Amino acid sequence: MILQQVFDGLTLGIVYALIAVGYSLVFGVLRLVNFAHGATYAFGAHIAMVVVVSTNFGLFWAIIISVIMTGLMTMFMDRIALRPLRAKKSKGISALITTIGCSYIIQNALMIVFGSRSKWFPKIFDYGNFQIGNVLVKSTQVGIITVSVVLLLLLTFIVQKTKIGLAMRAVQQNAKAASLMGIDVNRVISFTFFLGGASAAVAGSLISGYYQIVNPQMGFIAGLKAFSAAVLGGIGILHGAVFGGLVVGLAESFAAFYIGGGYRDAVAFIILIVVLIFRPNGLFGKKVIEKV
Amino acid sequence: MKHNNAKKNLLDTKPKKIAALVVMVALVLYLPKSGLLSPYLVRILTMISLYSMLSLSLNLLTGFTGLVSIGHAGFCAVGGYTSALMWQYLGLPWLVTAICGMIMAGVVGLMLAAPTSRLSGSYLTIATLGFGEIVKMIALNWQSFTGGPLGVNHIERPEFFGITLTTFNGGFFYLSIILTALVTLFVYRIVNSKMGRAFMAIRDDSLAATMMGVDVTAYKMKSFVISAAIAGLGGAFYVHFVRFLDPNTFNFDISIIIISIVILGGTGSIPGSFLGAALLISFPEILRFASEYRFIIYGLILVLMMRFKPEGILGGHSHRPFRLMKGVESYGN
Amino acid sequence: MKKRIVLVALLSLLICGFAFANGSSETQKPVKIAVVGPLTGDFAEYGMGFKNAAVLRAKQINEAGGVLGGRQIEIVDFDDKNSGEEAASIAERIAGNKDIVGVVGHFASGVSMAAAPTYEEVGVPEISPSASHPDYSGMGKYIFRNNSLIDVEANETLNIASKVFKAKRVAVLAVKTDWGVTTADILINTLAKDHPELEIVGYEEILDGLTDFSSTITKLRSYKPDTIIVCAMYNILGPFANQYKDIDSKINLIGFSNAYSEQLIKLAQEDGNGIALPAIFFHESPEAKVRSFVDNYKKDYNGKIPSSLTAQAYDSLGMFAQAIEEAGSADRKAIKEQLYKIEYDGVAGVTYFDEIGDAYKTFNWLMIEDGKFTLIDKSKL
Amino acid sequence: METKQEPILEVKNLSIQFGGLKAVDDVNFKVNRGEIVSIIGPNGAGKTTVFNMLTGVYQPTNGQIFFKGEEIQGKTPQNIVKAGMARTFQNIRLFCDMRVIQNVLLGMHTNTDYNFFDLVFHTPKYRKLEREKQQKAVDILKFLDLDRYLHDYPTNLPYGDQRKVEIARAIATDAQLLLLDEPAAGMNPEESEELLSFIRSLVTKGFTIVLIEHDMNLVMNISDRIYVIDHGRKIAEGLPQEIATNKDVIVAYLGEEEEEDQLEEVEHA
Repeated sequence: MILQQVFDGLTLGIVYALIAVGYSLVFGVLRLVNFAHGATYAFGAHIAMVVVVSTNFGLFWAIIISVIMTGLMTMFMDRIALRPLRAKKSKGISALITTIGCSYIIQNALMIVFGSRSKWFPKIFDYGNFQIGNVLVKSTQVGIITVSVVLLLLLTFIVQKTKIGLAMRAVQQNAKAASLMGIDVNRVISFTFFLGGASAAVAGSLISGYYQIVNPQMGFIAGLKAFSAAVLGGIGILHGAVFGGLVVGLAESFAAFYIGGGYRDAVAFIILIVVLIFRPNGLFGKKVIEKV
Repeated sequence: MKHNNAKKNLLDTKPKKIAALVVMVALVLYLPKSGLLSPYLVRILTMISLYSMLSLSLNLLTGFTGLVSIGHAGFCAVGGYTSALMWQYLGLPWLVTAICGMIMAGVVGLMLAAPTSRLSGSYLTIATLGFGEIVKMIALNWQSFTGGPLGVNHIERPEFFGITLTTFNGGFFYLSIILTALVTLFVYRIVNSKMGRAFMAIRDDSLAATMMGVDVTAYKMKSFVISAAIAGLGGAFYVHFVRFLDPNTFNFDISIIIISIVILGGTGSIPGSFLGAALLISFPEILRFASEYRFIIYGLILVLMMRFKPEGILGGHSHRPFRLMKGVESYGN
Repeated sequence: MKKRIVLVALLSLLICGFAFANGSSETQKPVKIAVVGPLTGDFAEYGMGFKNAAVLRAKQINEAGGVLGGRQIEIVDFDDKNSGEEAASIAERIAGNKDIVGVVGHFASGVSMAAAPTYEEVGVPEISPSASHPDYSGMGKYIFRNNSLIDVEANETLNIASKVFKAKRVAVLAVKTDWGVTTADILINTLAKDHPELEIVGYEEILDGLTDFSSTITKLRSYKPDTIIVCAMYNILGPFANQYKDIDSKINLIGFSNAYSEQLIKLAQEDGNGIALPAIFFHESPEAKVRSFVDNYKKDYNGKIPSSLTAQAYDSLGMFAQAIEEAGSADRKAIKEQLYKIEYDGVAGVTYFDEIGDAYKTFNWLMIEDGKFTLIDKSKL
Repeated sequence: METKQEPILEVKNLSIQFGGLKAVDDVNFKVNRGEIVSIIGPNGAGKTTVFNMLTGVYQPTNGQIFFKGEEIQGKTPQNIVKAGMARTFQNIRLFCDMRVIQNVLLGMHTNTDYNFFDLVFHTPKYRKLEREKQQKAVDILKFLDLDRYLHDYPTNLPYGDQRKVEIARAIATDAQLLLLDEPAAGMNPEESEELLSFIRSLVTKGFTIVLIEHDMNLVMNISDRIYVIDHGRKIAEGLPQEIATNKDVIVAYLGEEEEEDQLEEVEHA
């Protein structure tokens, strides 16, 4: 029975990791917690749902379209709401409150456009289930885990090995110096937002395909849990987000099993508060000394 | 700035100010009784005054001390539940349960502030969000005590000198005005004292504040406790007003409404909170069609205000002279 | 100075806004009945159902000559967004408007109970077609309920389990809302005793709005149930059926009348087949009254099929009309007195109120078969 | 200026290490009451780090700091300010959303002792103390000829005056010892000239000043004694003339070759 919980927890965790990566990407480059990331995840899921239901494109193309649309949406958000603040050198709080505002706009726009009822979403990777030992494994779960791992590797490859990835890491270290070296910082930031939006869209589609249900409010709680994961792993660090996601996923599925259904959300918040108090820089983050 | 000589403006002369105050008070007290307003409008004014109180408490924390909290409804919930459950289990009168609600919320504010006041900016904000959700989770799962999803209903209305307050006899309206007036005076006196200056110093440059001898962590906690206590009082008032309370009464939407009021009205401005509350509580009533879009509009307010006027309508550097104590020689400035 | 101008402009906008919102008072004398429910938000479908049913019934009555010798019935609808606060505010607005003589509404128990004290205090008869919290109608003389009591309906689900599915081991799953938790409690602690042939083997709770049931399903399967009674609406029952039948397709699932809607079929798709639930109203029952109601409803509202709660709202409006006719006056107090004496033969069965305002109903049993609700023929069991 | 010999501040083998780097290594110096002592040295020599240790921002790895005879290293900044040592900052750190008078009033935070109860109910104690402090704040601003900015916000003031407000705030703490961190940074010649006479007027009022400064002109004319720090170690101390001709100081500042030009330039400063 324990193995079943571990496996279910891992499936949940890998998707939280996929969302958490979005937080870490944006935080790494901008030192900003993108509060609208949860709503972006729901936005991506709804785009995929609309494409699948209203056109005869398969689920695969629906996700591709959703990735592009969501990526563009986040870039648009950065361009309209956040870039002017950076230009104006306004206080950090303003950017955070702006993302809170954006998350409310996106979530409520989804509710008005798609109605607030839960809607059906086709099952993803539906090739039946099989038994390993006494652990029941669904093909959907295997599919989700493989896609997530591939995507995470792709993201790490982009950040570590490509030219734009180098630019992102440079901006992460010191935006001013990077701009002096000829890096168009705003272009790098909007590309990072695109990556964040794209990974959220995939995560949204995978989760909806797994549970076969889509709802405008799905982003709020999932976004918060993914943020706990990102902080646990050390916000700004990709592999930290992945590790954090798996831990939060496992903790949640064990809590739901052993303590009770009502406590599954509480576990993620308790992890968040505990990590924030004892290790605000997370497991892999390093201490930052404030220079006088 | 052109402000080197104190401009004498209309309201500054003493007798005029008292006269304006008396007229205002008479108008406010006469209003509900005059039949001019239907119970529905009296209810709106009561809600405006309640939200002014709540946004004043958040303004103290976010506007004056610079600690952005988006879990403020959690403190209202603590105050509300304490008051409702003390009535349910002990049958105590409203005044007693409300004060206990206030104290309980203050204590919870301390419990949240102690570990998190070392955190910086966005970490603290997200921690307060987590706090708001945890309060809701406890209310939902501790079914034997809080009634869980069933919540608490038929909550008794406050009773003073034998009269039970209802919206029809304007009782709740007067109570909310009195509470808001007390809270406003309380916040005004804090802000214009050594403690208020310490809060603002922490907001502007906490390191310089430390170097000037301000115990930053202690003052952050004080700001949290006072702000939470007022929010708890607001929560205690609201549950006896609506006579019903469940885990969803004080959800995340309420926190967003409160912070939108503070941001729109003006961070660090007491009249700003009143203006923000008046605008944001009445606009869904006036523009009925807009009420479905109201949360998009709150979101838009946050984004547009941050973009164009981060200090809010009435916030920012005021042109009025700094009010020195009587008898302080200011050499003609 | 600039700031002062802005301030004055905004405040004047506020004042004129209030005047506008206060609305003008009409002088015609139609009999106004309010319909209140969530027209936006998660349960918009139910609120719209109330409004559509009431408007349809009022239209039919007005075409047949109205009430009290020709006075037309006018429906005034309000959106309470399924929030207690909004409901209490609307209740005050209705109570303050003398022309409104009756209220069909409030959807959820919690919301109805937030508004009930105001209706009772001012004396406005209110019939809720859906509130099922046990101590709802006890809140006052003016508070009625045209919906089955939880314990009556819960007992029906146990009968379905034993008679239709011949169940031996029954597990209960409840959503953590006031209705869900109360229903499960009554099912397990009171009703299970008088069903010796069944054994309640386990109980699980889930948060409203949840989508990941994997750990709950694993726990439920550990009780080895052959039947699960799900105390939740279609937004939980649908996906739960998908995910559970993915693992064990032979499980029997039993829902409640509030899950009876096309949304359930849309969400559960093929896994919905085999789900059974008790319902007071069945849109494909051969009865003439039901047939005409369903056809009229589909004609007026582009083919939407009315759910049992919509039917009860339709009957509630009918009850008000009949009470006004029989009392011979549109006075709130007279209507209230008459409602206690009424015997109303509606689309949702014959209904009469007991002394505290609760209604007694007879139930049909329905089952989803290849994507459609079908009536279970009780005689053959 | 008679200077009583008992030192107000005495630092004994003070050092601090960040990881492997010895930022300040075994520094000793003392300041007598009523003196103006300057600490000079090239950028990154550890001057501001010394200030941070004096004011409790950093805890020294070893060494003692005696202020008015009492050991204060390891104490919190609050206690150090209360004991009577206040500082200004290299880049101005005023409270920009508070008025100038409120900035100065904040300086009096540690010595305004009415409690929460007093300020809520405006007890006589509160009224007396608040009026006293406000009057004192106005007087300090008057003394520094800043009282016309009373209602204004610091960001609207010219640069030089912002510096003086920062000093006003330090004075408001009733400190006897003022630590001024590069007050003349970014000032044009007559502004720094005016600052020079201003600092002298402070000393006549009974303050003791410790100065970190790069403007050699200001340092050589105003200081009673000078300490020179390079790479965290004290390399010279003494009267301004001695320091000007000291070999090590010149090497530290200018490196080896241009030894001669440095000499002439100093003579006719």
